[in-house]
Amino acid sequence: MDWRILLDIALGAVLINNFILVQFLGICPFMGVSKKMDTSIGMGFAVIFVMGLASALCYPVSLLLDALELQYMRTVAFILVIAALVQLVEMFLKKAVPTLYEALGVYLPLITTNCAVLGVVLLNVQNDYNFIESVVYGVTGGIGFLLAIVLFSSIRERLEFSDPPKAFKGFPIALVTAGLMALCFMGFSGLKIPW
Amino acid sequence: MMAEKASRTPGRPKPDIDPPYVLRITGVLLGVCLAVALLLGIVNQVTKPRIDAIQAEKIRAAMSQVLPADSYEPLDFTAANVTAIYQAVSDGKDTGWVVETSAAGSQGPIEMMVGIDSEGKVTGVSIVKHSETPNIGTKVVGDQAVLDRFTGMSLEAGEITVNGGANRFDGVSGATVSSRGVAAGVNAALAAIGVTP
Amino acid sequence: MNIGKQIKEGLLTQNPVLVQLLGMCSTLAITTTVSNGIGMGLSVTVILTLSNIFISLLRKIIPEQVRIAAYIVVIAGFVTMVDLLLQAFFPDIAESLGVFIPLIVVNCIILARAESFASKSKPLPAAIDGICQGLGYTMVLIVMSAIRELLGSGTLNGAQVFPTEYAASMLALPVGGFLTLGCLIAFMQWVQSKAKGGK
Amino acid sequence: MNIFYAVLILGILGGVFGLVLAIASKVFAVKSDPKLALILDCLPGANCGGCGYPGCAGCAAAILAKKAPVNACPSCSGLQTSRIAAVMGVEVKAQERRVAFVRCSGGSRASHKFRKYVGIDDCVAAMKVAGNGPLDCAYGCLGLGTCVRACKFDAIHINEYGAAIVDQNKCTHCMQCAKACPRGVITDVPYASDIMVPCGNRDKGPAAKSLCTVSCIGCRLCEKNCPAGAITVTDNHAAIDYTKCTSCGFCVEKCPRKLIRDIHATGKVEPVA
Repeated sequence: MDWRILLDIALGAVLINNFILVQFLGICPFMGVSKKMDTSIGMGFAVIFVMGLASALCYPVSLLLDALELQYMRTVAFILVIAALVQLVEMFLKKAVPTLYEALGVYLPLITTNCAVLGVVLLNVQNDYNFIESVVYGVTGGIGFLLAIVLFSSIRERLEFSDPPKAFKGFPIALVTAGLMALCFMGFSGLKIPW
Repeated sequence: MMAEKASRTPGRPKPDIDPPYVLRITGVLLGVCLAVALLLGIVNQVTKPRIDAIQAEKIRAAMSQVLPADSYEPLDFTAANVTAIYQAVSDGKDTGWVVETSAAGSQGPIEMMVGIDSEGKVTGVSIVKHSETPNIGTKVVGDQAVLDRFTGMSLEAGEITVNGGANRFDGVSGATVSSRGVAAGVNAALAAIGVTP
Repeated sequence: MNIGKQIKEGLLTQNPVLVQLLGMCSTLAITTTVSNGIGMGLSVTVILTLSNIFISLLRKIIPEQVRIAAYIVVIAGFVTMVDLLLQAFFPDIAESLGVFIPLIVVNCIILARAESFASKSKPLPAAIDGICQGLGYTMVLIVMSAIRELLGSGTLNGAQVFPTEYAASMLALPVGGFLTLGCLIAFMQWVQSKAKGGK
Repeated sequence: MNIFYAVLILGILGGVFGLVLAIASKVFAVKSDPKLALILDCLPGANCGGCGYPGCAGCAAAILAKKAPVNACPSCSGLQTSRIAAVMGVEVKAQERRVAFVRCSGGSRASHKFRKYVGIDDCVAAMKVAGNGPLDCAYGCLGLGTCVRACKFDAIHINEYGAAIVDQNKCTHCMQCAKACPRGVITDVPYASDIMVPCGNRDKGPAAKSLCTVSCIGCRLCEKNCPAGAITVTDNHAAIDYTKCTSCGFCVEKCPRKLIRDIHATGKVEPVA
């Protein structure tokens, strides 16, 4: 496998087409969980795990579906795989890391509907990546998610003590900050890969 | 039977997997999936012919728009990111080809029809499917005037390049990625035919 | 189960986008033109109501361990069905809405409402809740797409209001979506604080 | 044919994942003693940390494992504690209810080093400014609301004069506000006792007078006039021994600064006028 292509995909997923700040997928948990840094990190790793495994598992499924011309079944089958994965992660966290499980709360099941996870799987099919490329895209997509959510939650923790106009306290100021971060990430779109 | 298979290494206490519990859960999920799959299958069965008809109609309209002809016979071919090539025939003579290609736009692939006359010149470009951002990408893919500027271009002076180079096509400012996407599609079509005036 | 409370909740106090901050992915991505906003809002309302009813019917059968998987399969099934039916019988609507329908599967509102409300209540209140939340969502989409289309590209529902050269095309980008949504929620909070302060 | 394949594939996927989830739910089942859930129900569930354990779940586990006494949760009402005792089959010692109390009521009446403190509105941050805080008085309440944010029961607020005040009915004595306050202005007092000294100043008379118009100057009048001998003035500050205090109110009349007061006189804890 030509590692340059893999690096190209990886760089694309983390910086150039970051799932949250450039492609705007998976914003609900991004806004919901990023109040505290540790839940954000926990959420970030859970998403990396789910995205990586989902890309790996959905690849054979998409091959099977294409072979039988069941393209219309694609969304349902992929979302089933993702949901089962998230349910597994939920059970595992409940047993192994109960504090993180409590902290993530309702946002853990929301990873299933996280547009980024289904997005990465559908993009894998759209760009018809092979198995390794789609797994790399999934994992680096998750790393991009982690990068964005950690950066954002560090800013948000400081926002608690700043005094924006009274109406802007809470979510509005966070949304405006996210907008400005998205603006900065647009700068990466000009990034040229030297080879 | 199910319970034994899932027993763990002797060291760990064997979790009490009583088969009825496992069966109930598996059964429910299985049932839901089967029901949904059946429903989808039926709906698809009902809608498939209509969708194919509409899709074919759309392709026909796009083809006749780029290269009017009586009939189009699909040809077999080997070419990069080209989905289909049709031989355009009007009153018995081959008057050129219609090539269906797709190229990467800014938000996703752009599928287009490129009409090429027998000398290898572009007779027209029309977009079948795109997901470009409205008001930015659509300034290229949605605006027929911009697409008509491709008419008459060919590979005679080398590959079509956007905003520069010998075979110049000046794209829409602010939507360079989309312009490059369409240009790449046209290049692929011309290369697939391989005829240069 | 009084309907008045649910309607008020759906539109104002528990508005899915402004208060619960759900369904943001589609809100930011597609509210660039009013027609998109209305189309997306209505299709979400239809699918949300259907899936709420179906899930509240199934709530007793589906055990705790597979609840997410089962719910999301039901939602995805509905979405694909609506997509296929639209493409077959209403091609022009499908033309403008084509790319958004698959997005609805990952719209957080539907699973969030299913998980928090529909799975705990009888079909009728679940249906009403679906309609109210859907209308609340559509209202926000229309307001946001009106603002973004007017300021972003100078047109309103296609009609040219002022020449596009003067428009801030950045608003058409999702970056503008963040800012518009932020200001919208700020305005809502200001109104609520004024109402509380005023009373 | 097409439908058959569709049903087949999704069926297989559904079945396989159903199986995996079922087995996983058993393997990952969190072994929990039913009593734990019972105890957890009795706890307020605010995870305030007053009991010293990580949240209510931690406290319940500690009570279950007999590491913590049945009344480990300070925020539990008598009824809740007795219910936990019933679950654990232990007799509970009667315990007198205590609540938090702010030993300062100055706020705007206290003299400030500079006209208005503009910075991060948090007492801990303000303490880092100009020699522990914008107030001249070293014992006074800064009124920037760290305690309000720390309290999970919405029982403490900043009153109109800019000093913190406790709503005794809501207060569950978890004392998170006292832990959060960088100046240690908040102590705990019995819920039942009425007479309080809402000031914590230890400076000598004239200094205390210049620092704040409602401060205790240590004039000992209350100490001399208390029939029960409940008040002792130690380093210029009147301290009440609540076990001896009979709430007779002599000290309230005698106090020249109108500081000692019966906080339950108007039914609710009122700020010093």
